[in-house]
Amino acid sequence: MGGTKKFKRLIPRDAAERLLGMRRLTFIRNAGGPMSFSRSLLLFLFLAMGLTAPALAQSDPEALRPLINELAKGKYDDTQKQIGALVATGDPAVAPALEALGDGDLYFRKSDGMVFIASKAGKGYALTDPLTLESAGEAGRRDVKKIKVNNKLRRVLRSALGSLTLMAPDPAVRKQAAEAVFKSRDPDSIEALDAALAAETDDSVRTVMEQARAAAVLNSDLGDEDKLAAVEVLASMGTRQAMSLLLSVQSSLEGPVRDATAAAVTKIEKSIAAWDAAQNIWYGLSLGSVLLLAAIGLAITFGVMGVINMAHGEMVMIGAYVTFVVQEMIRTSMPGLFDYSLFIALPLAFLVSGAIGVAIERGVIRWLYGRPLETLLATWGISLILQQAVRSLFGPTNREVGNPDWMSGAFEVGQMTITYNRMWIIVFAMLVFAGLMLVLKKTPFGLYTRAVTQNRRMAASMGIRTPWVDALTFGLGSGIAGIAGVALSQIDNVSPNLGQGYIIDSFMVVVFGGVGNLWGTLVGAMTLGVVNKFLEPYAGAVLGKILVLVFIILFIQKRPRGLFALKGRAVEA
Amino acid sequence: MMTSFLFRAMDARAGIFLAIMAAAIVLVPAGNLLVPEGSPFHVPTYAVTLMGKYLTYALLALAVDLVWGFCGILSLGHAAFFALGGYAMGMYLMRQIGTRGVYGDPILPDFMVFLNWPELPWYWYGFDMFWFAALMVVLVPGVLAFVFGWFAFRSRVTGVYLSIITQALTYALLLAFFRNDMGFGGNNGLTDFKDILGFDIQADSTRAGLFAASGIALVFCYVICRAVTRSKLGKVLVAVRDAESRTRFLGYRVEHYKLFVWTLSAMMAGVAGALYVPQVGIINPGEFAPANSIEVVIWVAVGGRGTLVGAVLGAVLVNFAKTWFTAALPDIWLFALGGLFVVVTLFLPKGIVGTFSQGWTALRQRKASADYEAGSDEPPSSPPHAPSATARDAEPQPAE
Amino acid sequence: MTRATSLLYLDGVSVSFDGFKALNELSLTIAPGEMRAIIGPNGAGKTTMMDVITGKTRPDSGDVFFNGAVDLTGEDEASIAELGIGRKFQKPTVFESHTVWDNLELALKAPRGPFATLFHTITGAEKTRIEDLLDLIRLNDKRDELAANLSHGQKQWLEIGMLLAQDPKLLLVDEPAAGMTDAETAETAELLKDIANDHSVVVVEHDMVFVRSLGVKVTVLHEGSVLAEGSLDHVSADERVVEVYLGR
Amino acid sequence: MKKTFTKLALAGLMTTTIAGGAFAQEDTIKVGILHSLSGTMAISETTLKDAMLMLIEEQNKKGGLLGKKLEAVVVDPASDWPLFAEKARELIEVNGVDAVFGCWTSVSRKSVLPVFEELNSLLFYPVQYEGEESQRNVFYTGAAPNQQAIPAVDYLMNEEGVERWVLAGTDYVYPRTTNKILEAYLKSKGVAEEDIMINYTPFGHSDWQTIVSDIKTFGSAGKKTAVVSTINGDANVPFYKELGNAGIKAEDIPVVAFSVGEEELAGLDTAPLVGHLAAWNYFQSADTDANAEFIDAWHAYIGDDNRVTNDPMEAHYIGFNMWVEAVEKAGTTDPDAVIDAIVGVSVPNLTGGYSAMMPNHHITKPVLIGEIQDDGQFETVWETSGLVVGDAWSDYLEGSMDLISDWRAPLSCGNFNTKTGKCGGSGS
Repeated sequence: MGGTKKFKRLIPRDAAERLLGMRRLTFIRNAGGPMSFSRSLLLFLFLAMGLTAPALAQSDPEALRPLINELAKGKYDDTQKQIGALVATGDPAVAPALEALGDGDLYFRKSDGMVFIASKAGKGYALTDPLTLESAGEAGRRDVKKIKVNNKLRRVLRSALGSLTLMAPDPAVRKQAAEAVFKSRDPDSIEALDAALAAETDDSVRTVMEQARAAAVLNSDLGDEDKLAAVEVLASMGTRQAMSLLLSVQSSLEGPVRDATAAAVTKIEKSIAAWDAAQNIWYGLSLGSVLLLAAIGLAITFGVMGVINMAHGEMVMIGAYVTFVVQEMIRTSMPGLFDYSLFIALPLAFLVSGAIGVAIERGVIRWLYGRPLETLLATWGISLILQQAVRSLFGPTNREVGNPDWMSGAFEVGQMTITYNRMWIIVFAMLVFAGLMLVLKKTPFGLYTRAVTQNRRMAASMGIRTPWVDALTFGLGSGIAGIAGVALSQIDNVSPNLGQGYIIDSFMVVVFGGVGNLWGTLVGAMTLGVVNKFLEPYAGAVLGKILVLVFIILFIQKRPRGLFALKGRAVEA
Repeated sequence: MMTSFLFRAMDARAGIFLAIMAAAIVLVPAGNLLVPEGSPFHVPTYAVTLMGKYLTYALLALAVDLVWGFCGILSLGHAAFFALGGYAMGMYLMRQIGTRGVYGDPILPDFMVFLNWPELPWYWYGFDMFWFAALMVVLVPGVLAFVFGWFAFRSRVTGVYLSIITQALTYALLLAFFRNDMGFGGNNGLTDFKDILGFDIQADSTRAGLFAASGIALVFCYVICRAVTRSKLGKVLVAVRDAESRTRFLGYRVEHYKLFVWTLSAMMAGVAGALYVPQVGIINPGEFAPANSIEVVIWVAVGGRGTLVGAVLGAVLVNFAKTWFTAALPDIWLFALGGLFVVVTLFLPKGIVGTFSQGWTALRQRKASADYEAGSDEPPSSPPHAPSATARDAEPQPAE
Repeated sequence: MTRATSLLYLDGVSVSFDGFKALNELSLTIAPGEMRAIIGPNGAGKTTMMDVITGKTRPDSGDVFFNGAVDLTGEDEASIAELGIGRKFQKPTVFESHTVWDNLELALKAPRGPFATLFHTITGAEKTRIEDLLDLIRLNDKRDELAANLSHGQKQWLEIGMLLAQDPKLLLVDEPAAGMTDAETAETAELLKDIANDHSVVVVEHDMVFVRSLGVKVTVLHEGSVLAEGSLDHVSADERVVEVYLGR
Repeated sequence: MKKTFTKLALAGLMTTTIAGGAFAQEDTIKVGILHSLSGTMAISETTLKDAMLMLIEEQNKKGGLLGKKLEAVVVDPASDWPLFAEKARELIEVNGVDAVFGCWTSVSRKSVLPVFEELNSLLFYPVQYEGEESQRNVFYTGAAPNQQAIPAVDYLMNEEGVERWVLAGTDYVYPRTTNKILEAYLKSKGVAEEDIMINYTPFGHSDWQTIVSDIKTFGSAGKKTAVVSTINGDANVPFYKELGNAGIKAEDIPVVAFSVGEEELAGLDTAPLVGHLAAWNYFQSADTDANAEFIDAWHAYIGDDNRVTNDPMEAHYIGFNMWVEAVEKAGTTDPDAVIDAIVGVSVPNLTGGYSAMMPNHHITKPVLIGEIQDDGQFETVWETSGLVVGDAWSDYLEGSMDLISDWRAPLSCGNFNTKTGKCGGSGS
């Protein structure tokens, strides 16, 4: 419910209720449930308007009905006028209908043109009267038709809300309102902003309001003096948004204001350029951590065990599908857990991929030790089988894996935008790496693994069950790949081809870093990520990637055993 | 000198192979062109083209077997040389279209016309002449292989490191050829060919001719490979495969040997690609896909590494299985193909030819040792370490 | 002895791997026609020294000259081998999937270029030479056997045979007696002495009995440099040597 | 030995299939389905295979065609372009099919073209494509650029007031051509060079951080900016995920896509994407009886009520019905007769109108612009008032503006040059 979400963020429930506490209106009580909050919001909107409106008409539902039913007619331009007419009545009773319109829940009945709020019920819709909010029976899927909204109408609603919530008690709401005004740059809201600024106590909100005011001033026909001050405010903002605004008004300005604008733009451009480099490093680290996640399981199965594991990508894919299954179950049975879905998926993905890894090792790979090239052949076959199995089981199309709320959205650091999912993936990659190092260096299992891979015969004669260590090590590598799949499902397709996209990059990373060295994998992944991201703006995505590959080829000439190679006699023993 | 050089190539196995090939080269086109349709001996054009394609794959597999089976260089990038040869031929075929393209431009290929290329890029010059294109078919892959090999072998990049940078090579070329700015038709590649050397490319006789040409090329390259591998140079290659530094300490410049066989192999792959393109009617960057190169290695492994005939057999069998499965079991054929690879590795580790000839030798030796008195402790089997010795080269070092 | 008259001349050679000094200012001189035994505990730098001489490892500092004039530090393995330095590894390394005959044929002194070998046809003289070598290393009846099927001692001999086939001026022999029976060890010692008649030989060995049976000058290596030099009796009287060998 | 074995096996395989075909031909009409069921394109094409099987099944329920049952022959060209040509040949020569429905990518179509020409069979191609082609044996039931791209740009210009354009695409021929056409079109509408940014990415590109941030930067120049996306299939999911997370809202910088349909959105949480646009000739949300029936039948056939329908499926629906009608009209499945009969055939489409096969082997279609909804569907926000005729040769490209295509006698030419009055392109 995109629309609802957007409105929800603007004003939290308690604030609205506090505001509305004094006036108890019937429709709010009737509405009840989760919807009531956005209704209250709209009510607030109309109350605010009521302060200036000549009269707040008392609602007579039937008097409004013709206006509401008008919405069923005409095109978007007509709808816009009809909304204007409804707002002009100043009657809070139209709020639910408008809100439903924004959410795309407003329908009209084809037989008589009556407008209803509709929600899906079975094969048809449950209808609600938009004015009385009483149930109005049901309708078949074909009996009603949706009243459409488009981007333009959504914009109209957004900016209207912006200038009207500037006096809300919650500072966060006021801030968002000011940001909305900044985007709409509506000169008519200067007055409201001045009033709000006079009453404002929170400094951070005040700053935003001043910026919003500056934006509105530049768009108005106020004098040069006001505009010069506005340019200054925007220049000190230093953001891309400010620059965008300045550029857009530049052509309509004259004289000293125009010069000041130009100077401000240059200044902002400079500060942005510096931030761009930081942003590139961030992108590089983020790409690097994706590469690291994809490659780290391979660093074990291939790097440590020497199995040329072409089925590695499929382990990643299986992890992603585990996430899908977990989310699907959560969606159907306990939607409240959705935000925790990834935490539930992580151990499961590890177990499922790990178990498949152990099965592959026991069933196939253990017969092939000492013949690494034949593991290439067999695991290639296995990867074909796994791909097709997933295709047969889940279908060939993409499956939806959603981002939990804490993985969605972005925040700003200076002029850098940092998206939450990328940030968590970097953190996660580091945790996985640290965890793996810990397991290999500090646990008995890790000790056994190192012992077996270094000298199998000696380890066996010391009583280590080498077959089990092999199986578990392979399982560990596969399980880690599964965990990576959970993370990658957040940024990429979940389809049977998921693994194919990462397998080559993974091998490049492991080999570039130096086979058998986990630190090499870490440094390799990060280096390739950053190099790629620095090349991309100049060379373009395609050429950038080619250059990275050429770089790897040349680098291997210089260091034939990767970045972190062992030196000395042991290497060629 | 040359005769003795070629004469060395012959033995019973080679004889059988050459006889079969000769029969195929004569009978298949004859069955297609001379035997009337409807007769049980008629070979449909579809089958001729299909088998022609298999033969080019077989030639590619042969090239891979030469470097991998005999010199221990596991190339996961041979499809790149194949595709380059294919592109060289494709460029010739494009130039032959002339005014018959949809825009009727006498010089520019169609894709250049609608992407507004003002004129033919310089690297397309000369490809209107067959001899030039034919030269490029071997020269371009050859030079690329030479340069790549010269750096890689001199720096002593070996084992998986070499394999992975060959993947990087083909992957980089894949991305490069996908770029429309390169002037090779981007993703669509080169297609809609009309004729080759003046013959209509769709005519049955041309197809039969291309089949025969593929067969002859395969025979020719097979004989070269035999001659090379059975010469002293071939012995040095195997020595390099089994104990590279020993060979070096004997005074052989290993990198020169590798470079020689690597370049030769790349040129053969180029020829294979050039014969492939007119038969399938298209060349596009998909041929550079890293997975393709891996598949070629699998053909060789299935047929039997280091046996030459095995590479040919593996390529034909796997591709035949693919053709069959994709039609007979379209929804689940990957299970069948994947299963085949797993089963072959587990139960026929030396590939089909390797296993058979091993069985044959073992049988003969058992008979022989029964004739003598059983005195030796060692069973007369073939060396247990021979394959693993080479595999060891590719084995990565364990963690510190 | 000066550099000019030496066959092999090492002066101040140092090699380190990741901070570990494998060779530390090592100086050593071998005269033409000399046979020298080199002993030393594990990690003394014996194999690294061989690696430096044969071009496998580049020294961090120091000079290595062959025949008094040829700077070996600038050459690679193949050209050093062509100069006339042959090397036998610690672990017998022969071409396992070749026959004994082919192993020797490959080692035989002949043009080493790819095109030379491509068109090479074996000559009568070469055949005779291989026959002789087969007799020398007592593998005549195994000539068509794959090298992989030889016993450990036979592989050691085959490798020595391959060394001789190269017709080198200097042979570097790394632990030739390792893993041999007593009888084989004695035979090997005889073989080496024969060889020393017309080649210079450097033998690295652990087995004191074997070294004693060679009866030549001994150099003791320790921690990458020369600890003592002289006859076996002389060095085994040296206290430091005793400490190095027994003290740990 | 091995060679003979192969030959025997091959011959065996072929004789059985040929014999089988010949035998079966007595009472069935065979229809080939040439869609990738494995490899990278399986993600899109498998659905089309299922849709075709459903259409054939339904036709058989109605009594088949010319009194015979239809029989589907499915093969898997495995996203391997040369294999498409081989499989097409196999379908026609070995299985003896009378028409083939298939291909998705342009390169697969280009690969099979010569085969259909040589063996004189029929191909129905259901996907929107770059145009610049008209072949006697091929029927293009997807959109040509003038049936998708240009109306979409018009919409953005007129309704959203867009002045600055990002043309982002995957680097292959469809985006290249479409962007070329759009660039020419935009310039003809007075858009300045510096207000157009063109960006290409490789197939399956998954790291969109830089490009999304470039779009943001480009969009902050003070003019209303929109993105025209010809990003291909798989790469869209990470692109939209990045877009959603970076907070690029449709109200600020709308993205209009030509390759994103219901099927692609099925892999996404669309809540952050509400309002971004797509241009197609069909949306599942189309409110007509025919569409409701089609969706119900599809759900019943596939056994999953959550499966979506999309534009290429409708194209197959139209193409298949056209073929059926043309065969009935001609009274035979003979390709020449069908090619003659099919031009002018008009069948209902799923958006409430009729689509007709034009002489250039393209069809008439309505153009719909839809906004993404939070349930993964599109809502039509604009549509052409009438039907748009697919134009094989773009009017905005230099080489092709003089070309027309008309496969009816007496012209019978796919690239007739109106200036020179000759068939065979613009050259001499």
